[in-house]
Parts: sequence; C-alpha cells; structure tokens
Amino acid sequence: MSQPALQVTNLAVSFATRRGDLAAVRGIEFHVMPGEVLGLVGESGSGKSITGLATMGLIDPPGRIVSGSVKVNGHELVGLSEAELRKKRGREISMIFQDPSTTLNPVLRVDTQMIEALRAHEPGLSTRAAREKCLAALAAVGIPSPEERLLGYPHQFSGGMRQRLAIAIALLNRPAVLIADEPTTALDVTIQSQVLGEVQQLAAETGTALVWITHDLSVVAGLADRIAVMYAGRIVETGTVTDILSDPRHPYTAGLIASVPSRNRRGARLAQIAGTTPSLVAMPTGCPFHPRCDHADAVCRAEVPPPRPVAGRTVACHHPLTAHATA
Amino acid sequence: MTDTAPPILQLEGVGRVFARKPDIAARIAHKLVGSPLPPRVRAVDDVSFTVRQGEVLGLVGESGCGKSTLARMISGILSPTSGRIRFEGADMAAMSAAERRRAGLAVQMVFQDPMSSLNPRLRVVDIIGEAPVAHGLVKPADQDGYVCEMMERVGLDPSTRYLYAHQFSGGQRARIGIARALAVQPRVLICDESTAALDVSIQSQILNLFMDLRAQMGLTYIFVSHDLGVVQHISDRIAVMYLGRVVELAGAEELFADPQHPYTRALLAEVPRLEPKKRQFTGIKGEMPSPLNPPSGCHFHPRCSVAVPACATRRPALRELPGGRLAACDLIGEGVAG
Amino acid sequence: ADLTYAISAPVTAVDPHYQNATPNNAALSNIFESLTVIGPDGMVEPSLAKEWRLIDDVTWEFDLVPAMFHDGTPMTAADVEFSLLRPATITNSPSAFTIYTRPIKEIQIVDDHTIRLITNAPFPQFPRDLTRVAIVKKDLVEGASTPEFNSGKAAIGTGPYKFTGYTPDDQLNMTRFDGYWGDAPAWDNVRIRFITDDGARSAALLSGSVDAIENVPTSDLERFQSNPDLVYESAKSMRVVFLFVDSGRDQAPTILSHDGKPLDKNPLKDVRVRQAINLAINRDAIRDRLMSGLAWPTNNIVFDGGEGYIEALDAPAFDADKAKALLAEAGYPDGFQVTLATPNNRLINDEQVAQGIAQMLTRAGIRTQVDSMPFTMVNTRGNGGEFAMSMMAWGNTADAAGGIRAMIACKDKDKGMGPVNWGNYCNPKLDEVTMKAMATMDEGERRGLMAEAAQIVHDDMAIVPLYWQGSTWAARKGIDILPRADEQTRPSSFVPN
Amino acid sequence: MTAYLIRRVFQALFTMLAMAVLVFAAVYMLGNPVDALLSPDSDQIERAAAIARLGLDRPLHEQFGLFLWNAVRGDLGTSFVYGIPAIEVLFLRLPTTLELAVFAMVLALVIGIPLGIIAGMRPGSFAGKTIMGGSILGFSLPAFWVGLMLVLIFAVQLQVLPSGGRGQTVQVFGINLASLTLDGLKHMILPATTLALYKASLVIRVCESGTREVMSQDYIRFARAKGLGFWRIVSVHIFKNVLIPVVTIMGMEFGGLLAFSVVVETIFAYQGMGELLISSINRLDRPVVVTYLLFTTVMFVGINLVVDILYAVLDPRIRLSEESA
Amino acid sequence: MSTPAATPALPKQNILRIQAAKFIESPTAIVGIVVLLLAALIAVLAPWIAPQNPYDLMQIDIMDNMLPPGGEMMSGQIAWLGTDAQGRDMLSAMLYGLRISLSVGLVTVLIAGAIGATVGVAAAFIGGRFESIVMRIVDLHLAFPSILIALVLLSAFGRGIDKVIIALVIVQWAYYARTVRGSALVETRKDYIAACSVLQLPRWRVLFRHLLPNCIPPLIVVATVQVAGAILLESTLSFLGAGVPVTEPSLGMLISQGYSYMLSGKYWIAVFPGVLLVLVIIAINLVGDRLRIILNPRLSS
Ligand SMILES: Nc1ncnc2c1ncn2[C@@H]1O[C@H](COP(=O)(O)OP(=O)(O)OP(=O)(O)O)[C@@H](O)[C@H]1O
Ligand SMILES: Nc1ncnc2c1ncn2[C@@H]1O[C@H](COP(=O)(O)OP(=O)(O)OP(=O)(O)O)[C@@H](O)[C@H]1O
Ligand SMILES: [Mg+2]
Ligand SMILES: [Mg+2]
Ligand code: NI
Repeated sequence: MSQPALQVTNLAVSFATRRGDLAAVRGIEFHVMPGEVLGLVGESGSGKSITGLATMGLIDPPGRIVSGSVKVNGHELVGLSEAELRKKRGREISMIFQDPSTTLNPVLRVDTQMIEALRAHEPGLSTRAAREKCLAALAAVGIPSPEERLLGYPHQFSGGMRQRLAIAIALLNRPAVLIADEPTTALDVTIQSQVLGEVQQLAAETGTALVWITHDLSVVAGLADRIAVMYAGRIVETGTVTDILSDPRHPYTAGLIASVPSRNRRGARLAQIAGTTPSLVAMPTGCPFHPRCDHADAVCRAEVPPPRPVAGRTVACHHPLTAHATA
Repeated sequence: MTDTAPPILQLEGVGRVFARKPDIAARIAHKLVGSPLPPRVRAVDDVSFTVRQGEVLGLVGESGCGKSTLARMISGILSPTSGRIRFEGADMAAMSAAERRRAGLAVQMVFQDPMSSLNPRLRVVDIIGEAPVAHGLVKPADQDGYVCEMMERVGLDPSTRYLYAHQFSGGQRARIGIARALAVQPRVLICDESTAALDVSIQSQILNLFMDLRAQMGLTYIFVSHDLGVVQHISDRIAVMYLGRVVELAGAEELFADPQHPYTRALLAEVPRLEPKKRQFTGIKGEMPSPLNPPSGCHFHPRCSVAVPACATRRPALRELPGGRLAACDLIGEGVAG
Repeated sequence: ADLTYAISAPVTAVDPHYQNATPNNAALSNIFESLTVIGPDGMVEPSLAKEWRLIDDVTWEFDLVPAMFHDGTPMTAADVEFSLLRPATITNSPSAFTIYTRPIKEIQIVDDHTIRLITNAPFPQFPRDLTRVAIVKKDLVEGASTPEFNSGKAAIGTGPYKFTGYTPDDQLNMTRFDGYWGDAPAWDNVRIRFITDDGARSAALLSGSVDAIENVPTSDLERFQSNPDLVYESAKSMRVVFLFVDSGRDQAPTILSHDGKPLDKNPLKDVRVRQAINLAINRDAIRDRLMSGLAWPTNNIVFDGGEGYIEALDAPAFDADKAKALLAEAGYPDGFQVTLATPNNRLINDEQVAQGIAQMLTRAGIRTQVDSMPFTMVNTRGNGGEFAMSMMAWGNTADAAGGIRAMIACKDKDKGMGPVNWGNYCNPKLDEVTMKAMATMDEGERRGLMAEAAQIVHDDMAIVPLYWQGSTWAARKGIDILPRADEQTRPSSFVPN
Repeated sequence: MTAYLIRRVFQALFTMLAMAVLVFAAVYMLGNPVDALLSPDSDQIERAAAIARLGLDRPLHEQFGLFLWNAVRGDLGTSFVYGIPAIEVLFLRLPTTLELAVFAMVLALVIGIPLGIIAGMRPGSFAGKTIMGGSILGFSLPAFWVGLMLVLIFAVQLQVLPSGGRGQTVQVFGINLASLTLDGLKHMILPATTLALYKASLVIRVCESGTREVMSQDYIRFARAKGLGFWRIVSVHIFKNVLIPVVTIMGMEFGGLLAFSVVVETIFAYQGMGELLISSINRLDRPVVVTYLLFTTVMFVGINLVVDILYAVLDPRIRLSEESA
Repeated sequence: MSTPAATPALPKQNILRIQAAKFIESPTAIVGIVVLLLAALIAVLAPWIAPQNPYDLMQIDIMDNMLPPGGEMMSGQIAWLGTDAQGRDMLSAMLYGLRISLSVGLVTVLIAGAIGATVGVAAAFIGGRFESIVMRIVDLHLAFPSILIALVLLSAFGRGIDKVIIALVIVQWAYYARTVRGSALVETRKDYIAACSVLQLPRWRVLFRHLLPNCIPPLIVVATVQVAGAILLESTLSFLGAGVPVTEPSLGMLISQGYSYMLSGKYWIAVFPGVLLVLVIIAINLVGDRLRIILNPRLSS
C-alpha cells in the first residue's frame, strides 16, 4: 500500500478561555490516500472545522495544537515555523470553506486573488504565465468565458460560482490534499450537485486526496470512499461508506443515520437521540456519548473508549452494536 | 385520508411584488440618461391552491423562490399585492377587524431562526404567555400554569420558564417557538424552515414533535423547507415552487415516485440520498436565474432539458393531470417530457 | 536698522479714511500725516500745519509745511481740501471719519500753503479733531477705492515712511522716505505685524521674531520685567475705566432685593448709594492684584492736565465702613442685588476686574452678579438699556466736554447729547455748563467751566470712575521705548540706542 | 449613479438653503454690528448713517432676500471690518487652515492606521490593549487641554517648539504655505498634533474594528490557506478592506478638523479661518460669519460627495451594484 | 390537570444582573465606574465638602488671589490646590465646576436622548414622508460639526447654563434619532416582531413592549459616549468664552481662565481642573466602551 497523502495521528486542539482550557478536538486519527475521498461527518460543534484548520496549521491563539502529528506525503507539519508552514499551504495541502459569500475577498479582483496564490509559491512567475494558468483553472471548474470573469469581482458571481472559484484557487498549485469544510452547505441542491460533480472530477483527474467535511450524511454517501464520524471532538467510527451507512456499529452513528428523514421511513416516527450534544465545558466523564446512549453502563460512565477495530472498521465504543441492531 | 376533509385555507391567485417607489431623482435620471428604475421583484406570482383541514402541505423549492414570502402572506405578516387568501371560505382581506384577529390567531407560524424569532428581553413565561393573556384566552392569574402546560406539551422543562431565550439550546428554542404558537390554540401551523437551523439529531426530535402534535390536536400544517427529505417525510401533499410560481403539486408519494414537471424531476434527481453508493454528480445545467429578471415564458425553460422554443414565450398554466395532481408544464402529456 | 513690531489688533485697511480705529490710525500715521498730531503726553501738536490762528470764533487759518508726497510731488492746500472732504464720500465705511469733518462748514484755499477752515459753530477742540484726518494726494486718490490703497497704488502720503506692502491680517510693511520734510525717521524698514493673541505676541518677542510688541499681557509682566534681554515700558493711558450706574430710571433691570424680588424703587437713584459704591471699591487692590500695577486709581474723568482735570480727585478713598453707613442712611442697611455687565475682550483684564468689583460691592452689602460678554454684545445690550450697572471705558479724555456730552449729558437725540448715556443720568445744570464750556473760545474761562462740570459729575457720582488703564510695550535690548498716552504704537515709539 | 448624483445635488441644495436660513437667523441674533464698528466718540447721526450704509435699517426679510439673491450670484457681502468682499477675507485665511487640517489628517492616518491594524489583529494582546487604551485616552482629552499641555511641555518647559504663530511662509502660486519651510513646519507640529490626536484615536478605533471584522472573515483564512505571507495579507487583504470605513469616517471628520481648528487656532494663535470666525463673531462682522458658515457647508457637502464617490471606487460592491441597479 | 403553578421554577435571573456581571469582568471598566461614581458623589456633595462656596462673593477675596498650592488664605484656610485670579480656592471651584460639568452632561443627554429616541422610533415606525423629512434633517445636522453650531448658537444666546444645555440639546438630539431609528429598523426586520403580528398583538404593545426595549442598548451606549461628548463640548465652548457664566465656572472655564497664567508659571489654575476633567471623561469613556462591548452581541461573544 502506498503512502497516505494525509496522515493525522492523535491530534488534539484546545482553546484557552477565561474558564480554563477547552478541548475542542481530543485526539483524533485518520488518513486519506491519494485520490481517495474521506467524509468527515458530525453535528455542529463536534470539532470538524477545527480538525480541518488544525491540519492546515491555521489554529490561531487562543487555540493551539496540544499534541499529535499531521503528515502530508510523509512530511510532518506540526511544529513547523509559520514561514515553513506557509510554503506547504496551498502547495501541498489546501482548504476551502463553507460560506461562498465570504471565502473571496470582496474588494480584490478575481485575477489578483488567483495570481497571488500562484506567486506565493512561485515568486518569479510572469503575469502572463500566471494568467494562463488561471484561465485553465477557471475552465476546469466549469466557469464560462473565463477571460472576462477573471477581471470581475467576487460579488458578480453567484454562490455556486464563487465556490467553484474557491475550488479552482485551492487546486491551482495541485496540492496533494484538499480539505473541504462544508463547501456546499449554503448552496441549493441543484447547485450543490454541480459543485460536487466538478470536485469529484477534478480530484479524480489530479489524484488529490479529499477530506470532505459535512454534517449531511447524504452528501458523503454518494461522494466519499470512507467516512469518519465525529462526536464531541473525537472520531467515534471510521470505515467505508457501505460499512458505516448500512451497518453502523457505534450507537451514535446508528442513531444519526436513523434520524435522517428519508424515503424509506416516510411518515413514520424518526428515531431520535435523546438529549443534546454535550457542551465542551461540561463534558461528561467516560464515553462522551453515554448520557444519550441506551446501552450505557458503568464502564461507559467511567472510561473513555479507545478506538478499536470492529468488523472491518474502527469504532470507539465499549459496547459496539451487533450487525442487526439497526433498524 | 384528508382528501375529503373541508378546505381550511384557499389561495386564489396570490401574488406579491416587492418594489421600491422610484423617487424624483431616479425618475429624472431615468428620463435623462435612461438609468434603470429601482427593480421590482415578483416574489410570488399567481399562486393558487387549497389546504384541507388536518393535512400537511409541504412547500419546497430552491432559495429565493418565494416560499417564505408565501408563508408570510398566509400567516398575515405580509399582505398579498394580488389575489385572495380565504380562511374557512372567508376572504381574510375582507373580514372585520375582530374576525381577522380570530382568523389570524388560528393561523400561526413557527420561524426558522430560533434565536431571532424570540424577543431576547422577555422571559420564556412571557414569550409564551403574552398573547393568550392579551387575547383573553387565559386569565392573567393563570398565565404561569398555562405556560407550564404548554412547555410540557412541547417537551420543555417548565421549571425553566423564568429564563431568557439565550439560555436555551437551539432545539429548546425551537420548542419555545412552537409553544408560543400553540399557546393561542391555532388550527393551522405554518413552519418556515423550522428545522433548518438544527442538527439532524435535534431535527428528528422536532419533526417527531410536529407529528405528535398533529395527532393530538388535529393541526393543519404548511411545511416550508428546501430540504426535500424533510418535506417528503412529513407531508401529505407537496407543492414545488420555482421563481415565485408553483410548478407542481401532488401527493407526496406520487410526486416522489413519478415527478411530472421537468424541474421537479431534475430536482429529485439531485437530492443526495442516504445510500452508500458512489455516484456521479451532474446537476441541472445553468444557474438559478435572478428573481429580479426572470426568464420569459416558462421560468424554467433556459435550464430545461426538454424545452421547446414555445416555452420561452408562453407561460404554462398549472394544469390538472390524471390522478388529481397538478403541474405547470405544457409539454407533459405531449410525449416530449415522458 | 530695521524694525519689526507686533500690534494686538489688525490694521484692517491702508485707506486712512476707511475705518476710524486705533490700530489703523496708529499704523497709517507713519505713511499719512494730518494737519495736527497728538504728542506722547496726549496734547495737540503741529504737524502738516506748522501753525494756526483764529481769525474769528469760527474761522481757523492753517499754515502748511512744505511737505512732499512719496512720489516726489509737493503737498498743497488743494490736497488738504480734498482730504477733508473725502470722508463724507466713503459710503461703505464701518466707522467713518465724518464726525471730525462734519463741523467744517466751508474751506477756503488762501494759497498753496495756507488754508482756512470755517466751522459751523465756535469749536475750541477743532485742532484735536483734525489730528484724526489724514492728508492724501488728491489727483491719485480721486475716484480710488479701498482696495487700491491696499495694493499700494493710492497709498501715497507725506509721512516719514513709504508704503511697501500689506497683507490683511498679517502685516504692513514700510520703508524710510528720504524726502521727508521733518526729522529723518529712525528706521530704514519697518514691518508691523498683527498678532492678536496675547500669548503668541509675547512668544514672538521672546523668540526674537519681532523686535517689539505692544500690550504685554498682565500675566506675563513679571516675566518680562525680570528678563535681562528685554526692555519694558508702561504708561498711564488716557483711557479711564468707570462704572455706569443707572441713576435715571425709577426701576432698573437686574436690581432685586435680597430675596430675589424686584425692588419698587431704584436704589441707584440715591446719590448716597452711588457714593457708597464709589467708596466700597478698593482700587489699590484692583491695581495690585488684578492689573499687575497697570491701573492708576482715579475719580477724575479728565486726563492729567486736560481741561476739567481736578488734581484732588486722583486719590479716591476706600472706606468700606463709610460705604455701609451711607447705604444704611439711604435706606438699604441690608443692601440689594444687582448685576454688573462687563465686556470680556475689550479692556485689560476686564472680566477679572468686574468680578473683583463684584466682590467688593458684595462685601459692602450690594450683592453683585457679573454678566460678561463680548464687547459688541455689551454695546448692543447697553444701547438697549438692559443694564443697571456696567463697566466701560472712555479714551477721549483730553477734556471734560467730550465725555460728558456722550455719556453723562441728558439724552437728547436732536442735539446729539448723551448717545451712550447708559446710566440715564440727567442734570440740566451740568448740560448747561458743559455746552457753555464747549462754545467758549477763551482757554482760561473754558478751563474754569470744564472744572465746574467735572466737579458736578463727581459730586453727583454720575458715573463711577475707577482707574486709568495702562499701556505697555516691550522690546528687545538695544531699543528704547517712548511710551505714549493715547494707546497708539508707532514706529517712532521705538528708537535704537 | 446618475440618479444618485441627482439625489445628492438635491440634498446639497436643501442643506445649503437650510443652512442659509439658520445661519442668517442665528447671526442676526448676535447683536448690532454697528456697535462694534463705530468709533466710541461717534454720535447718533454717525450711527444712523452707518446703519443705513450697512443696510441694517431694512426689514429682516428684505435683508434676507437681498442676501440670498446676492449669494446666488456669488456675492456674499462685503466685510464690515475689512471693506473687501467677505469671501476674499475668508480665502485669505483658507490655505492656512486647510494646510493645518491636511497636515493633521495625514498625521492621524499615519499614526492611526498601523496602530489600529495591529490592535485589530491581536485584540487581546498587551499591544492591542495598550493601543485601545491609548485611543480611549486620545478620545477623552479635550483638544484645548491637549494644546495647553503641549505648549506647557514643549514650548515653555523644553523650549524646543514655538508656542504659537505660523512661522515663516513661502508663497506658492500666490498662496502662503508654511509647510514648505522648516520654521513653518516647526510651528505646525503642535497645533497639528493637537488636532490629530482625536482623529488618530478615531482612526485607530475604526481600523481596529474593521480589522477584527476582516480577520474573522473566511477570506483571510482562505488567503492563509493559499499560502500567502503575512505582509501580503496585511497590506493587501486587510488594508484594502479597512481603508473603506477609514475613508468614509475621515471624509466626515475632515469637517470636524476644520471646525476644531477654531479651538486650536485660538490656542496657537494660528491666523486661520477658525480664528477669523471667532474674531468675526466678536466684531459682529456678519457677512464674514455668514460666509464662513455657508462656505463650510458647501465644503462639507462637497467633501461628503467626494467621499461617497471614493467609497464607490474603493468598494466594488457599491460601484457595480449602482451601475447595474 | 396538573397544578402547574406549583411547578418549581429555576430562580429568576435578571438581564441587568447578567449584564452587570459581564460588565465587571473588565478591570479597566471597574476603574472607570468607580472613578465615575466617586466623581458623581463629590459633585453631589460639593456644597458640604468644599472648603468654600466659590459662588459666594462674600467668601472670596481678591487679596487671596494666585496663591500657589498649599498657600494660606487671609481667612487662615489653606488653599490646598492654590487659588485663582479671583482668590477662589481652586479645590472648591473644581468641586463646584465638576458639579456643573456633570449636570450639563447628564441633563443634556436626558433631554436630547428623550427627544431623539422619540423622533427616531417614530420615524422608523411611521415611515414614509415623515421618516424621510426627519432623516434629512438629521443628516443635515450630522453633516455639520457640532462645535460650530453650538458656538454660533451660544454667541447668539449669550451665557448661562440653561443656554448651554439648550445649545447642546439642539446639537445632540440627532445622534439619538439616528441611532434609535437604525436599531429600530434592524429590530423590526427580526422575526420576533413578525411573530407579534402573527400573534395579533396590538401595535402599541409591539412598539413599547417589544420594539423599544430592544432599541435601548445601542441608545445607552450612545448616551454614555454623549455624556462625555457633552461635557467635552461644554468645556470647549467655555474655553472659547461662550458657555457658562464667569462667576459660576465649569471645569472648562476654569481651565480657560488659567490658560493665560500658565505660561508665567502659575500652572495650578489650568492644570488641576484639567486633570479632573480628563479623569472624568476617561472614566465615562471606559464605561461606555465596556457597555458597547457587552451590549453588542457581536462583540461580547
Ligand atoms: N476560537 C475559539 N475559542 C473557543 N472555542 C472555540 C473556538 N473555535 C471553536 N471553538 C469550539 O470548538 C468546538 C468545535 O468547533 P468547530 O467549528 O470545529 O465545530 P464544527 O464541527 O465545525 O461545527 P459546525 O458544523 O457548526 O461548523 C465548538 O464547540 C466551538 O465552540
Ligand atoms: N422585503 C423584500 N423586499 C424586496 N424583495 C424581497 C423582500 N422579501 C423577499 N424578497 C425577494 O423575494 C424573493 C423570494 O424571497 P423568499 O424569502 O420568499 O424566498 P425563499 O424561498 O424563502 O428563500 P430561502 O430558501 O432562501 O428562504 C427573493 O428574491 C427575495 O430577494
Ligand atoms: Mg464548521
Ligand atoms: Mg425562506
Ligand atoms: Ni458507549
């Protein structure tokens, strides 16, 4: 097996606040192979974005990476100086963000924002050559009449177009890894499909490894090869799409899947997970999911379950479900 | 089951135009150099349908298609610029003040943003209890008790009634919003994206609550959402909107099983499904047009894969198709759209 | 040698007939001269008229000096005639010189260097009025307007200095005129700068950017006096500071009883009350504490040696007990309340002095509020009769007549009497004596009448004179200052040593 | 854009008419100018003559009508004091004040923008807190008090800078400028600092909140994710965005600078427009006061217009939406 | 049916209490509020704690004038902060001056705030032509520097505390009108106002119970800043000679009077009141800054 494009081990991030340290990400591990798509799924506040940012080395004070390692193509990123990190960003590993209306600087022309991304890694690049590359990139994400659009300002583009622009910029330097933090959440379904289509195609062409962060299981169902489910700063279950979606082993994953309204369960009561996501400041002891879990017992309340291999995937649960527990 | 129930709400050619009156300067500039006048947005355009007692009508469509505007007109926040809305057969606009108040109370709304729809300076007990007391539904002395009852009904802990809205979680705030609407004993509940801001696990709780309440109180719902999964789950009938117009209206089962309008079809094809199958995303071609400047004729024709030249000029009417369903496409049944 | 000095108010125009204001008159006197001139001691001296005589009570004959204009042409009687007639033709003057020329009924040119002026009525003070009217060159100025003076085109006079440049609000420049008929001037080039702010003017001298200044702020006096690099001079000026007290109206505004109700009778009508006020004021304290010595206490309204000057009045008494006794005698043992109006930008430390007076009067039982305002406001409101008591000053104190006519005589619009009589004082006897004095051409007789009038003013306390205000100058070492009593600062005030 | 311009011109006209009425009314209440101008020994005849000369004997509405009519024709009256058109009196003073105000503005920007951006980028840090604390201080110090203290320290105690006056000037195109001579610059430092202090605090605050706002935007994160360096982000991405509110604020505040020159020119004996206003009020030189106020109104209206246009130039969102709307 | 009234409730928490708790999280704000309260206290108590009544001419004597700090007056009293040109004890004059400055600030803000808030809410609620006319006037007002307006007004009115207050109110009301209208417009667009209309609540109830209370926080912030603004403006005007009467000097007037003596070394007349003025204004601004942060949800998180 070849080397993973991105290998994250035991990553932990915490924020210094007035009320003490707040651990947003509590030791997570995942990897993505070149050309592979990993779906990172979780509810709001589970630490998905923080994971993405930490991977990029973009955690700002008062936050900091407490421990762990992030390797891109085998090169460690954690601990690098800002200047060294800067060289990696955009070239080895790139990221796009959720809100298309704020990912691009509203007062700079599109070409400025594209060329600067190229020049950041290739200072001597001539404007002409840079422009060529930009045109090609725009065409690649399906933006019509790129020559004209290159001279426009971001607000002249629709939401979907802007997200495509961001993707084009992120992939300009052909990074090995692209982290996409919910880039289609703000888009309409029809536009979402278009964007997903472009990304799928591009990643396949360039062999870029893709980490697709989302709270919508359905999106990654069709897109990802593997899925990692996050809950309260931890990955509770990782495995292939099929394994996870059709045969979840962690009670949380199972509950999550069961609560998605869908064709098969029309009109029926949805399964619901009682209670709410725990607050980071008042995290329960032991398994963070235990207060909401039907299967919880004394062990769950006392000990944090370590990730363990179960039925071809990794599950962090003291009492993983058996194959037919799901509905 | 509700096919025979009497209609509770009837919309007849309801439309809403948002326009700013051009001032003198704009008019002079228009005359002098032909500067454009302020734009007119036809947010909702000639919408007619009937809601029967006890049914759940889903309203889906992409952003900006006029769902919220329609919902707000039905709930009385906005008034239509054209058309009529009848409540139990009576035209709302033609009612006396007292009648309108009664009808208005019967049609309540649950809002999308659980934070901004709650007055941050009021305690929950007042948020929920103010209107019923003001309308004499309960005596002021009973307000506390009544509120507790309402809170219990929506699954909130009544002991928290003296807290402020910001001290609750998102799901709890949504419940407060529902309790506020329920407190005036409505017959119709309009839910405008009422679960859009919530996590899936919380969303399922709220959706279940809606269904429980329906069963308990025989409420009628108009359920607005852009999330097809949710609408499909909860609705009896579904209306699909595109750029201010209803393009298709059918029972939920039929619609999903066999969408008729090309837009509905394309839309349903794009909805991500919780099926672990890697698929190739394609998307409807083209961008969503701006409502400021909608395409002529059938609004969907520039993106429609089966459009014929006539679609660009002729506005298709919402026609009744076999099976009691409605669709606004002239090509259906002509074999082209099959 | 060159001289740069700073004056405290701007010269508003180079046209000597445009505005009758001290800075203009003083500065322009070097370029334009008049028939007569006021000497440093305040007395009238010959200038372009080397001598004059009375032909009859109303006819004056002036012999002119052989002066030359700056362009080299001689000055003749025709120029004098033109200059005396010109003020009446200037329509936009904010403050015209016609008051000085209006007494002239007729002008007769006897020859190029002799001219006769016939006045409407006997007018003994005529030569003093003539000091104010500058002589300009007829053929240049005929039809010229104020801007043409500012540019220098019409600014041709007979004075010791020639005009070289004028920047409004900033400076006036002139240079020595070699053809001057009189004594050669002391400076080659003179630059007069207008620095209105007291601090800045002091700073300009301290920093050496000017050689001399006028009106040293009292707060800086100590610093200047003790500075070995500077010379400092002060002089008693002809400006007397006094109080108007309303002795005319039965009810005067702002006068209240102690509990704040209007009094049914105006206490100031009682001469004893006015005398009490006079006695209650400790002028020495004002001089020492508030004026840094720049005040010369007085009860006179006429400057030293002037017609109507009474030497005995130059030492006013301060007797608080007697003041209280007088008040009690007048029926106000507990006093009353009054407001003292004062300008705050006109006299040296005016606002401070008014507050000091208020203190002193309050101690005597007359609770006094101070209402201070810009000079213009005081004028407007004073003319509107809004004050029961106000602090003002009078600078034309060469004789008793002028002051009495303007401020003390019974108000009579037609006769031009008492136009600024804010105290509403009226004593026909005084008017009679004054009128008589004004029409008397014999000096000895006139002096007697003037002294009589001044004495009436004092006995009646028609106004309450406080002190003569001082004028100050400072210069860098190496310059001698010749102080003047008329508050004017001229290049001739400074001589190199 | 055209509609917008037309709207602005209407507004400007309305503003100026309203100002003209207000100013005329207010100035009329000031007092009788004749009292200030006449020599004290003048008599009633002279007084009446002067009142007639100045047109003050006519009914108020007639005076106003005449004033308006003349104003429309560009004649704002002749200064009672100087005997030359009031507008000329004002123009003589204008360069002095403008020069001072521009100098102060530049000073405020040069100090305020970098400090504001630093504070905005590190909101909780020591430097950030110090800067923001300093800006509150700058906000709270009355201009006249600052002026006094500067004079006390630099002119009286240390004697390194002059306490007042304008210093040496050079004529350029017939305008006296002090900023071109060393002496003039020295004279300008204290008054300009006094004027600039408040504005600098304002700029700091605007920049700080602007920077904080910008820093929290995804596009900054995205810029970093692209691999851009710190300087590029600060000097292009942050700066350009922060400039927009700064330009707006400074445009509006330039009027404030001119207004506050009234205070500063009084303290530093600077012969500018502000000093002219005060002395004209004191001397009741009505035409000059009216001219001053009307002229400043015109200037403010003009500046606001320029700022709006500049705003559109800087912010493409406005520019294009105006064109397309 | 249960007896729900008996349902035990969590203790009521007061919004004010919550915000007060947030307020005191900042040490500088605490300093600000303490200084401010102290200043208010001594201003109120001035007649009882000042060694002298500086407005009573019986009590002051020019023979005492210009005493340096610590000098002994004729009456045997020690002038701890010196005396001014009139012989007023500076300490007393400052305490009374503070009283004037603070009350000018407060009264102005109360009146201008009431007028402005009413006009602003009315404009937002009534809308239409009324709104556009009002807002034109407000714009006009805000386009013109307040100091010029106040200066011209006061030159016309003359001196007096009442006149200063009138002038300041005329100058300031527009700020409140704009602020309140702005926040009213924002609040009106929020869904809780829409909810009120769905609940068929009467308009006045919406206006006073829902809209107005939510427009108050920005108003409070502006008001705090404007208290400082009013005090500053008053002192500046007094400094320029158009403000309070000389016999009842505010802090600004004391400074102005001391100005001419400062260059000759008699620093205390201008410096001490200046320091007091600056302290008070800084304190107000510190409090205002903190209020701005805690009352603005975007900044407080
Ligand atoms: N700057 C910060 N200071 C303190 N806590 C923070 C900070 N940024 C994030 N957090 C906390 O870290 C946790 C994880 O945040 P994160 O943004 O990763 O969630 P997410 O999974 O991306 O949620 P969403 O779906 O809403 O985007 C949250 O509880 C958040 O409160
Ligand atoms: N008050 C208004 N003034 C002008 N235009 C408006 C107004 N409210 C809505 N619109 C326009 O009307 C159209 C329909 O808006 P509406 O909010 O009803 O859409 P929606 O279907 O609810 O969209 P979303 O899914 O984003 O909530 C939009 O183009 C919107 O810009
Ligand atoms: Mg996130
Ligand atoms: Mg909506
Ligand atoms: Ni478990």
